[in-house]
Amino acid sequence: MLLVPCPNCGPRNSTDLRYGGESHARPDPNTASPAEWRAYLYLRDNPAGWLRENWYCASGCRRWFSIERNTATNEFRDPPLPGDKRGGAA
Amino acid sequence: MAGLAGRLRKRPPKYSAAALAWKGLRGQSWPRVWRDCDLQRSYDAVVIGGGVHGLATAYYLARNHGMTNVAVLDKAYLGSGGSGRNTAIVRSNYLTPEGVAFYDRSVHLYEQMAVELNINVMFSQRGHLTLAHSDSSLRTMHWRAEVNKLGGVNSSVIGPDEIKKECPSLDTSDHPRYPIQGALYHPPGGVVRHDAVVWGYARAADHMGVEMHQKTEVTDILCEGGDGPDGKGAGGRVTGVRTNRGDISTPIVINCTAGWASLISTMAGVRLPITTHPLQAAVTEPVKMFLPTVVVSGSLHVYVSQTDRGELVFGASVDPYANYSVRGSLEFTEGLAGHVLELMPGVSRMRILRQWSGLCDMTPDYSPVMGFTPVDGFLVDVGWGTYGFKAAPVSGEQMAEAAATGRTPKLIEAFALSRFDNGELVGEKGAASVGH
Amino acid sequence: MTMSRQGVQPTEVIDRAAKLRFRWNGKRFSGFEGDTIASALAASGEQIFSRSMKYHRPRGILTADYWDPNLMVQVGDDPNVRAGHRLLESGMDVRSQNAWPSLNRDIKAANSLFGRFLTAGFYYKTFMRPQWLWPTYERVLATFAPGGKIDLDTPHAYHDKRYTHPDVVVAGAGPAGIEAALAASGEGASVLLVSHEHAVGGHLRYSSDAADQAALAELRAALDASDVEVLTDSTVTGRYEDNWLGIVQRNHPIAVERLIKARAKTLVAAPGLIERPYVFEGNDRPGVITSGAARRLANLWGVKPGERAVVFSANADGDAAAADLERVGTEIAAVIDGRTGGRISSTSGSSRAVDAVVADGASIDADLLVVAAGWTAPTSLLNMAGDRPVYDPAAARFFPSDPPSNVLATGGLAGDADLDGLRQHGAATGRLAAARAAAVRHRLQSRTARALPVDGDEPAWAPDERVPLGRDPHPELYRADTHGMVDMSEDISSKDLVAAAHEGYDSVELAKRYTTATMGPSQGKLETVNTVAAIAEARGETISQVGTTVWRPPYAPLTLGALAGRMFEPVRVSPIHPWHEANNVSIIQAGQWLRPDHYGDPAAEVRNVRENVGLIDVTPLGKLDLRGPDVPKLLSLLYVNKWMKLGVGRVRYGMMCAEDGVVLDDGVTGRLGEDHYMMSTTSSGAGGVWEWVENWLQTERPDWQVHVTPVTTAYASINVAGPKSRELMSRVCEGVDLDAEAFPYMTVREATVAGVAGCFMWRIGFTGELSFELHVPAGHGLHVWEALMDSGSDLGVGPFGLEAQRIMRLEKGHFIVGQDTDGLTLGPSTGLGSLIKLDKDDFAGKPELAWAADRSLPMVVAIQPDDPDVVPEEAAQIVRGDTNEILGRITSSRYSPTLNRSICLGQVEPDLAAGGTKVTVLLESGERIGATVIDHHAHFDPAGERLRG
Amino acid sequence: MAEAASPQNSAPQSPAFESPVVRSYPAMRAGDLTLSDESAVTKWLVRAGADGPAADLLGAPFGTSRAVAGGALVLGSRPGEWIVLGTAGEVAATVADLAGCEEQEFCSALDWTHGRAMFRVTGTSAARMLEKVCGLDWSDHMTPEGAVVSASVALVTCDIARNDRDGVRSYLIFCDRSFGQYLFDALIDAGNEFGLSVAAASHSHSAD
Repeated sequence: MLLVPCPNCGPRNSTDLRYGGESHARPDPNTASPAEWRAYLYLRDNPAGWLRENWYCASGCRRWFSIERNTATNEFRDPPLPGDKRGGAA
Repeated sequence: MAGLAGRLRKRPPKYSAAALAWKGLRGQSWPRVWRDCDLQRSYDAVVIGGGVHGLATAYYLARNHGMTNVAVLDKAYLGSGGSGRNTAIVRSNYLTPEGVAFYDRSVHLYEQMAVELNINVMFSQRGHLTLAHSDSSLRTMHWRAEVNKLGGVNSSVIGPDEIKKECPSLDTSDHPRYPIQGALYHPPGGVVRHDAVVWGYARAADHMGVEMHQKTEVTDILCEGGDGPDGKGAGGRVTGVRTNRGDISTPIVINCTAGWASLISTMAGVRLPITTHPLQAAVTEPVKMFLPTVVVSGSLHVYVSQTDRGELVFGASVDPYANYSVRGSLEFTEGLAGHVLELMPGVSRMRILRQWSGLCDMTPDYSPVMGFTPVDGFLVDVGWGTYGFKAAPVSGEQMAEAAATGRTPKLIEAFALSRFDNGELVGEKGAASVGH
Repeated sequence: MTMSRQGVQPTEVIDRAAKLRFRWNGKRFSGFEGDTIASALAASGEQIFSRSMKYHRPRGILTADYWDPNLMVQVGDDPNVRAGHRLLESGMDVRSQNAWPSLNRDIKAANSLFGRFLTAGFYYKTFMRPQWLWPTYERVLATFAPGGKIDLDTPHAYHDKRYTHPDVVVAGAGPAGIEAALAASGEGASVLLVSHEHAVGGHLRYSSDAADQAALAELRAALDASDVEVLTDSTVTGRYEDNWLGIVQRNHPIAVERLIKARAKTLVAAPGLIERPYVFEGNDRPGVITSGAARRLANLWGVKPGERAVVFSANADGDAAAADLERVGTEIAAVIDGRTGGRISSTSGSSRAVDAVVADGASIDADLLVVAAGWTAPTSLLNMAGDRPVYDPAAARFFPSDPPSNVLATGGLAGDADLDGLRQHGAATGRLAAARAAAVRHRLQSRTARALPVDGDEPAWAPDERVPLGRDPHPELYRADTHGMVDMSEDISSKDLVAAAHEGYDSVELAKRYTTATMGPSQGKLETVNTVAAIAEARGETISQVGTTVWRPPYAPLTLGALAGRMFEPVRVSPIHPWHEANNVSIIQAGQWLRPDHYGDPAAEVRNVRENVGLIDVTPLGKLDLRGPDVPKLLSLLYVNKWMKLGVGRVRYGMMCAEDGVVLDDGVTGRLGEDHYMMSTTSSGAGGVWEWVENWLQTERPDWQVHVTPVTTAYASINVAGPKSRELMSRVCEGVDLDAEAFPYMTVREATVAGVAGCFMWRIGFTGELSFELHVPAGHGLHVWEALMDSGSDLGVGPFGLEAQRIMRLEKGHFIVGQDTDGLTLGPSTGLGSLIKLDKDDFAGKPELAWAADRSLPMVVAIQPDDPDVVPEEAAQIVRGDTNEILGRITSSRYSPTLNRSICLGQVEPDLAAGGTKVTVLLESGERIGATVIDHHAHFDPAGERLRG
Repeated sequence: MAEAASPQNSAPQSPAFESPVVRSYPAMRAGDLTLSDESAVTKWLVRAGADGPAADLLGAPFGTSRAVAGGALVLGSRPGEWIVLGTAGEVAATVADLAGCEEQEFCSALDWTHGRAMFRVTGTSAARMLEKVCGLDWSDHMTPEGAVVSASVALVTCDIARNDRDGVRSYLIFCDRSFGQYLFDALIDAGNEFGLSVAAASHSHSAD
């Protein structure tokens, strides 16, 4: 069970939160071209590494927050618990 | 096939009971199932990913289109990805006409596979039950059944009594929190020995001259003329691939990877509508056979079947957050067990022996991305979410046709990457989210 | 061999005064308290415990512990029980699993004659033709499935779960593990010590050495005096991210099993070593046992393993086994020393004999062959933490390489030493674990809002200054050229592995998949090293080059019952639920909600609403309390229509679309006060819309002043519907003029109802009748409902359920999001395109909805079958004439008791959407019927006079 | 705020408050652990800036609680959110004090009495009992007396406040009213192991 560092509550079990996916800016709805808008809707960088993403602390403080996580190791940029820097394919 | 004979290498011994007995008596050993080849500097086509999709694509390139100067590259061993980690369920009871036609072709190819590939893939068409626990999911089952019938697929909605007949171990009473109200019954659905499919395609492709290269990792895709850096991106064309074993020049690169689809496509400057999530599975210790059909419950997020070895094999829905690490989680097995016991209270003493997970490339409309891209010569067969294994034969067949003819076959028109530019998504969401 | 019970042993764990009777394959047996099933049977002279999976060869005791592949039995309705571990209980009904008709005469044993044809993977090479015969072949193959039987009537008995957050968890209670636990506890850490065995002590338990026994007594005394929480017959089954651990406790007093989920700050892995078998021809015959088995049998249960033994010894445990055997009266025919080149090549002799054939071909008569050939290091927990163990040829086993620094290995897993050395390393590991746990605790406390404030800086991450354990030299005793069994539970011999490698399945993963070696119950704990060695030999490589497979959770098999635990199934009910239950309601489950579907006759309920007045409990209707000056801006942003000019006391319908233009939810929102609104959502959408609102406010418009509070069940919601509803309301309502002019359609008022202040009344309704939607403070909901029922009896007031409401909303042509729309239905497809105000500066989904205006989209339309008595199924497809071309589908369908005809909503291609269009509906029966699209959604009262009434 | 300041729903003329817990429980063997249904206690939800004038007045930052002079108990349930509970009078007094903040910042208050069920579990083994239904760390250093936290309890999202009684561990547990009966039964099941008994509502709410 991954510990997600909620900026308000502190580290919480990932099941207490809702995953919000990649953070990306919303284009201006009045000027966006179809290509730009649909890139915003559908296309993702989906890197195997550091990713800025959104979480919603659903069972806790009910605040949305954005944080960087390494999708290969599940390490959070916000310093993780010491000693747990290893992740990956076990 | 006669016209192909010229290109065939000396045929290795066929598999058969007689051959087994003969070799058994004489203590002979079997030859290598596929050759160990040196990596050439150039191929007519390079397939990235040595899983069922990549191997099937290579096989059909050789068999249907006579393209045998083809290399399949895998960064690990053949079948090391989703091909060996899935729960081997095959079905065609999808929701949309295009989905039904596509997967029906796949089931048809699976039915011929053992004979065509001369290896027993143990396709067990034991029937497939998708349970409904609410009137809304029952409505979706009826919807699927009607579309299936119109597509010529054997599929119908049955009630609790018939369900009990097909699968006595299910609790069809009204005691559970979410009683079983009905099910979509799909007799042709079943399970396959997934590794045998991998080995069968590899062996057959090898016999026709295709080269399988394991431990060969693609580190870049070489392009020219594109609007991005290094000639990558829209408007450009593929010239080759760079690997940990050197560069290869080729006019055609087919991305048949799962889990790494985004990363490989980025090498050609193509951005995909994909996020990668692990899908977990688990297997129990064996017990004597008691579960005759494949059972799926969308509302309870679980699917289960019993192998010929007597093990129960389980899967669920993908992990909630994007992730490239293939570790199992405890909460997965907890949720799984709870849901299985709601369906079959009698198995509470069975023991989970092993859990594992594989990577799934999820798309917004629960449908694959197949065919051409803005980069000439770079084709994708990706975005297979949790349903890639069952589609492997038809995907290979169709992708081979696209690569060999330069035209998009009718069967995969609906799955083109361009649908995300014009906002015309496929309507599988309703059914595919119900899982396997 | 013949095993038998001997005189009392100083180390034995049985209570010879407590005799336990049980059955084995129907026959009466007995053993003592403290026996395992296997030790009791062995003491009674039983030799054969199972038949092997493929060849059905007779199998006896091999390791006499949890991992013994030959001791899987059925106990009552419990399959695959480890007879080498499960303690004997009085009255147990124990049966062998993989034999027919009996253990001693097994028909399938004939398979062994065909062994040469049943090489690994043989089934891939045959049964392809004729195809139609495969199902039959499959049924036959399936009868070879090993394992026990499940009883489908087995109830899911009480299993329990518990969370815990200790500083240190120690997995393994041998001398090193115990010392680690004691040392960590001594440093002030909270410690959980988990012993896989029935008692702590590890290998000391079955050592007859006096010093070992003294040490064991000392360690146990120290544990008793400490604060360490000790779990026995429990296993750390998995290590997951951030040291999340699964621990199964098999001996809990109130539960069959208890799954403990521990968030350990540091984990100490001290599982000890597992003795691995020795591969040679006939190594799976009853009478060939490991040195550990010999010592456990002799010292824990006082069982003499055989009369005349050959001992193959490549390490001190082998030597100790020889000594223990002599003590219990087994004659030692020979000790073959593996350290000085001695080898066993095969066994010979009749069934009871296992004569050992040594390297030079000489044969030594014996009825027992004890082998001490080396160890498997169960690195599973380290694997799960991301570590890749490394093979050391000098020590002939794998060792941890680089686990994360909050997972520490000690004991045999980490290296070799004498008892004092192991204890010292364990203690040092415990101190290190405690120091690092303190740093983690400091971090957790300093970052957690509610926690006790911590002062001072976070302690530095303690460096690992432990003196590493040594590695005793051990001969590499592998052989691939014999037909010796490498995997006894799968019947895989070294020959099978060599053949697989030659066929090209030459990576350890491919060979494992092809042969199924290491896939059995112990998941390779006995087999992995020998498997890798065979492949290495076939490839002419070293074991290090071949590498090993990844050990996945669980460490030991885990029952589904334990994983499921007590099942939590939250149920939501309205305050009026007790009334429904007392009035023969038929309940329907809507997500977590239990709701009235009907009270016997939905059609009658419909007629009563149309003619008199009815009450429906719509409490699950989503309600959000919105406060603040910027609420109108929020509404304009989330709904497709306009909201800036909604007056106080007014109510408006709104539709929400997602950013891709797909219909998300709908409902009415009313303005209760200057800066106070209440938004209603669909019942199923309540949670999602709340998050949607919070998401926009928090991430896109953080500067707006709006407070959102979910008040769905702060109010009991009652819709009072029917021509006589105004009359009924007038009898219970104070402080509101109910007259149509004073309180018109689509307005809201605050009122006191049946003495309850603070109720809100909306003049709206899904049914199309004059109706008042009441929102009553929940603590008085039942009171108000009953008051309405009482005061309306002369008006014919009655309850109606969801089914009646579904019929009436369909009569009115109101679509239901998610039923009449789907995951691709864009706003304009609902027929409410005129609602979408593209001249607003911004709102969710605006661009897609703008482009959608130029696209030809499927449309939601009202449809009436030409034959009024035919009610198409919901999901019936709309097709082109006699073809199979799909042009749409029926999404809602009912028989209308008001119109006495069938009525539908459906989605159709745009060119079929015009009123009067004839369509063909394909029924599930296969019959095709004619139907007509009508030119508005409402089948009944299209002008809406009744609801304005 | 004027509208808010009069706790209308708990007005005296109203009929008796109906609790979400409708089943009756036979007297159980008095164990170390007691569970009581306190749902009728008046509860208001206050919203304001996390560090504005209202926050200063309430003096219970997120994660903490405070018994105010008026007698009400204030729980810092979320950043910028407070639950105020007590008798109708006590709560009204505290809420009224906030009226002054309205000119200085955007704040609001609403009566949540009917929206939330509230239970109290008291006893030395209360933490062990919670360990069976909730994944939080209930040790004194992570959840000390006065701590306030939200988490899933038996799969229902709850607000929980540690509010010891005479030095004995005690927790207030709030959930959506519609889950009340389910959660009450789930807590009883979790407590059986420790000899839980159902006690009459004490309607007491604040630490001494």
